[in-house]
Amino acid sequence: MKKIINDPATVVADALRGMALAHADLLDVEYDPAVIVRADAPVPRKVAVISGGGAGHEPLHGGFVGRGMLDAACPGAVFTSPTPDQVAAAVARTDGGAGALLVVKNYTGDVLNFETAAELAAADGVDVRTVVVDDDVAVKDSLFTAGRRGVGGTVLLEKVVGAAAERGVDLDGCEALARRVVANVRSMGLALTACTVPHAGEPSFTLADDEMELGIGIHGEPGRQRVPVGPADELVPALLDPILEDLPFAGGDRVLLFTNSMGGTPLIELYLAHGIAERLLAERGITVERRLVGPYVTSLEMQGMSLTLLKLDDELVELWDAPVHTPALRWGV
Amino acid sequence: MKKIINDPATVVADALRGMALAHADLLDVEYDPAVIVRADAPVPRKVAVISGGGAGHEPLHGGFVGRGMLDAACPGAVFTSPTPDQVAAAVARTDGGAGALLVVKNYTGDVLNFETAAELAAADGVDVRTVVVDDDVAVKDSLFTAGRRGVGGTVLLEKVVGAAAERGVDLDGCEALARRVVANVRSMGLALTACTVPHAGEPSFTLADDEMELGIGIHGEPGRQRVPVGPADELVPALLDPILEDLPFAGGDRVLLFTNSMGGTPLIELYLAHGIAERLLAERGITVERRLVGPYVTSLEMQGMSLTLLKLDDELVELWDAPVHTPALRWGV
Amino acid sequence: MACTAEDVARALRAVAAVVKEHREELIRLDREIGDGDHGENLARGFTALVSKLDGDVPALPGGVLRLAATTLISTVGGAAGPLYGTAFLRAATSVGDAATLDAASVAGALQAALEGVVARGKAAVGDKTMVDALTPAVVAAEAASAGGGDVGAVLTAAAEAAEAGATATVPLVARKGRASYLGERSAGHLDPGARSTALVLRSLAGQVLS
Amino acid sequence: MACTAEDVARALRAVAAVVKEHREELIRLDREIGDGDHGENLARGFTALVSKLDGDVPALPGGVLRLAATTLISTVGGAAGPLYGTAFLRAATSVGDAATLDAASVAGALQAALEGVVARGKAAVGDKTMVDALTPAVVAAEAASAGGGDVGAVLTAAAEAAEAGATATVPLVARKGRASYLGERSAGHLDPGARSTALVLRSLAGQVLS
Ligand SMILES: Nc1ncnc2c1ncn2[C@@H]1O[C@H](COP(=O)(O)OP(=O)(O)O)[C@@H](O)[C@H]1O
Ligand SMILES: Nc1ncnc2c1ncn2[C@@H]1O[C@H](COP(=O)(O)OP(=O)(O)O)[C@@H](O)[C@H]1O
Ligand SMILES: [Mg+2]
Ligand SMILES: [Mg+2]
Ligand SMILES: [Mg+2]
Ligand SMILES: [Mg+2]
Repeated sequence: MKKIINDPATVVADALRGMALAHADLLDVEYDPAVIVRADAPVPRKVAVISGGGAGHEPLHGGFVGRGMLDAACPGAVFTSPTPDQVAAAVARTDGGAGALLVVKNYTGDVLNFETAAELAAADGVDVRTVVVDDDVAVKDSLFTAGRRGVGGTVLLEKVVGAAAERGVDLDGCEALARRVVANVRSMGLALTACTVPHAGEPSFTLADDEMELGIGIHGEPGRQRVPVGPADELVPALLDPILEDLPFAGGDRVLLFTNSMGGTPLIELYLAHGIAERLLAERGITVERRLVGPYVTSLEMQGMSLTLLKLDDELVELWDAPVHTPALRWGV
Repeated sequence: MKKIINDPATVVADALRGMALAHADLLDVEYDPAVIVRADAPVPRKVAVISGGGAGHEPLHGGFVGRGMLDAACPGAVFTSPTPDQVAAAVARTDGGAGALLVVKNYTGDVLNFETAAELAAADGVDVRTVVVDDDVAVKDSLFTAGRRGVGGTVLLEKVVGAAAERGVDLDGCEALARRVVANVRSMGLALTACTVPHAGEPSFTLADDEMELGIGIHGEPGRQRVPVGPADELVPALLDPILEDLPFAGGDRVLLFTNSMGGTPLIELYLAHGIAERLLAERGITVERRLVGPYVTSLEMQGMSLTLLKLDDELVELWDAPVHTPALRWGV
Repeated sequence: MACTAEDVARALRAVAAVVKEHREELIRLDREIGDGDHGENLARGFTALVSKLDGDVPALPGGVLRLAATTLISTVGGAAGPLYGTAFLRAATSVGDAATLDAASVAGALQAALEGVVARGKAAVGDKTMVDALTPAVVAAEAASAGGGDVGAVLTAAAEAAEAGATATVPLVARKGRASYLGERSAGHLDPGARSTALVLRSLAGQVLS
Repeated sequence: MACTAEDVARALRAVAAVVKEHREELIRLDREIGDGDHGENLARGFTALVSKLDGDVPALPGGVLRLAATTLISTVGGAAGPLYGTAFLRAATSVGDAATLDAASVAGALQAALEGVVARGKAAVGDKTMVDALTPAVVAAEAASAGGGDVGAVLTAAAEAAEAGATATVPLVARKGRASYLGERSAGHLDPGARSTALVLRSLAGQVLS
């Protein structure tokens, strides 16, 4: 394992210190418990939009804290969901009197810890709602399993709901909007290489030189299927087709296409894949009205990518275009 | 070699197609010869700021085309300088009557090809100036060698000079400013892993599990020295100290600190390293007034980082803060 | 033989030592079908618990168990944090403010812990989780207690059953937790949470017997 | 024996075939002390040249050489693009509008090519570049021409000298081009540009002789 770190046990806190210095104008960082807070929090009478999850997915979630997106993010240890006290502290720190919406990726650990936190915050008298994002079509959904994972769709939800909250939409409205996004967003990813969690010291799985993992999550966990690597013209449909079939998306739909790097895949490959995905969508009569291309929901240094499709309507387009000012996304300000 | 591509021979053009679709509002892309042009070019009476270089360093340079930065970028094949006809086409396409400034990273190939292009453009009656960036302190400078390489400092120069050109500074002024940036910027990088050029199919070098290359360039070329990997508290000074000694930077200086990922190093490590660099600068009484943290000058999927320091004055701060609207850098608009 | 708060604290220190010792093993198991953090998460949590116990040991066994619960909840994270935390919280509630714990109250605490884990995680036996270790452990503990065994016997019976239950997770296809994303590919691997549950019970038994 | 434009075109096709054949070798050499693109760059350039020649072969040898120059300049990139391009451009200028090339004009063209490379790249013998292959090649070509050799003899002498010159780059420490960044670590490796220069001359000689 070669990483630019000192001690695996302190890697999250050490990175937070650098992040705090790099974005002092946007963020306040607290260390015990670890919470990244929008510098001007609490914003009076605004719904606080809060997310969190294991570290190692940067810029998710801390890079999306700021005006027009998240009020706070709670980073757990690498690939480990945060603890309830972090989330409770985030609620306390950002509550502007209009309640808080917790954006939770659907992993057992995240769900359980946020659940406990919501109980703590409710006990403090804050109106807290939870929305669980489960957009990963690689996982078959069922009442008898942990259900689908939350992956790339989370960023789109945070942007859109963050914009609504910034405009003064109330907690009911933010919650309903968040559920609408969840209902209309689908993702799927693949990995060409594994990643190494600092405290584990070894890659989370190993792949032969001609293999890839199809249907990976974002925690360095192996995917559903190990298959031979093909050319980009095969890889992109292998992600896109299951997404399209799932919702389903159909000709005439307007979509946001999010082409995401898992971290180690360079921009040149990502743009290449994005171009193919746009072509395939055009062939089906689906209109790509907005796009996001880059490493936004990562798994440390993992090489791979994911595609996310969000079905758009005028309101979602407007909220997507609304001003945002965070370390990782910025426009309109 | 595992990459999300179709054919190594067409990888740059294929990626350009995706980039054009992803940023249709900002960029026009031409394919033969390959040039990425600001959508509203030519801007009348504005100096055209043009750069280029081998592909594989994305977002450099195409990601910096747009208002307040570059008018055009010429991507060569991966890690291969562009050809003179690309540069000449870029000049022709962006010339607003105020001349063109070519920003060239100091590599023999880039220098020779831009030199030829400048001759072609001059023959067409355009006033063309060339500024060569050579900020890499890892290479000993000498009249009898190829001299220092151009690395991270290039982005800072493109931002600052692009802002000046946008404000209407004339060609003499832009050229003088560019030379001032070159005189005040220094960089150094290290690699933890090598990268694989698509057409080569194999890594450009191999490193043992406990080794790193110190003083790498950005073309997957091996560095000056192969040394054991230490903790971040050793790696960061190994980059920072030679930079500080070189200019030299001293207590009381105001600087922009640019902490750059070579592509494969994740943000969590980059923030961690940035935090250490800021602490070390503070200890020396050097004030970090601006910062840039992220993968901006990359070597495909290489894991590693570089540090760049630019000595600031009021004018440079103002130009850095000026509005910019490109795929990779955006603020103030 | 009955356990005081000091005994419970000593037993938890023993657990912490064993978890630390098996940290790499649990990481490896979790890497195979999860995300490789289970050993690190538990080690972090129990290390934090030992620090707290170094400061001040609550007067009653229930207080010690409650301290374990809150510490694990606020330091472990992941799925295991709330699950282990809830287990200890329910155990604490179950023993109430008894000054010492006897075999019956230990068996009852284990039963309460299991109920808490199931309430939180909604896993059933056969889903390839810690429930597969804890369920037979509770059955065995109750049998041992009903048969007149002391605390040591109860915990030893629980540990043995948990170990068997953990081993039995190997062929299973996971239906809960992160391993469930692997589908059929999760078969053939020992569940890390079941393994850690067996380790915790074995170290509790070992400490009480020594 | 004198060379027509068709002969020059055929010789350049032979060069293209040889460059393609040695593409991987040149990539490997450039990976060792450069950035691994030399073989790819030259292969791309000469392939483009062959396409152009498939369209239309200029009437005069000088025209063919000029076409090679402009094609290489606009397709090769890197250091080798302008250097090879300049070499062919100067060679074209040197042969002027002669209808055929004899031994003396070939030797003169090589001399002009070398001058062009040095003018552009400012490298001296011993800097570990293509100049280390081209310089002895020019000397040998002039000697062969002065001694009455024909075009084949001139090119064969040039190729042999270039090969020796290329081999002699192995122990050198690079002072120009990308390899110079390696300092002492560039010693012990064959310079890719010197190697490709030797290959080009050898394939020209082979084609003319066959
Ligand atoms: N719903 C659940 N009910 C009971 N136990 C569960 C459940 N989900 C996961 N587990 C247990 O948690 C263990 C994983 O814990 P850990 O690795 O710390 O959390 P995470 O999966 O969040 O990384 C699994 O091996 C399993 O035994
Ligand atoms: N200044 C120079 N003069 C002559 N030849 C040079 C010079 N710089 C580099 N070369 C030659 O160019 C070769 C490298 O070419 P190539 O790999 O195509 O370009 P790049 O170094 O830009 O990737 C070197 O092996 C060397 O022979
Ligand atoms: Mg985890
Ligand atoms: Mg090159
Ligand atoms: Mg885990
Ligand atoms: Mg090269």
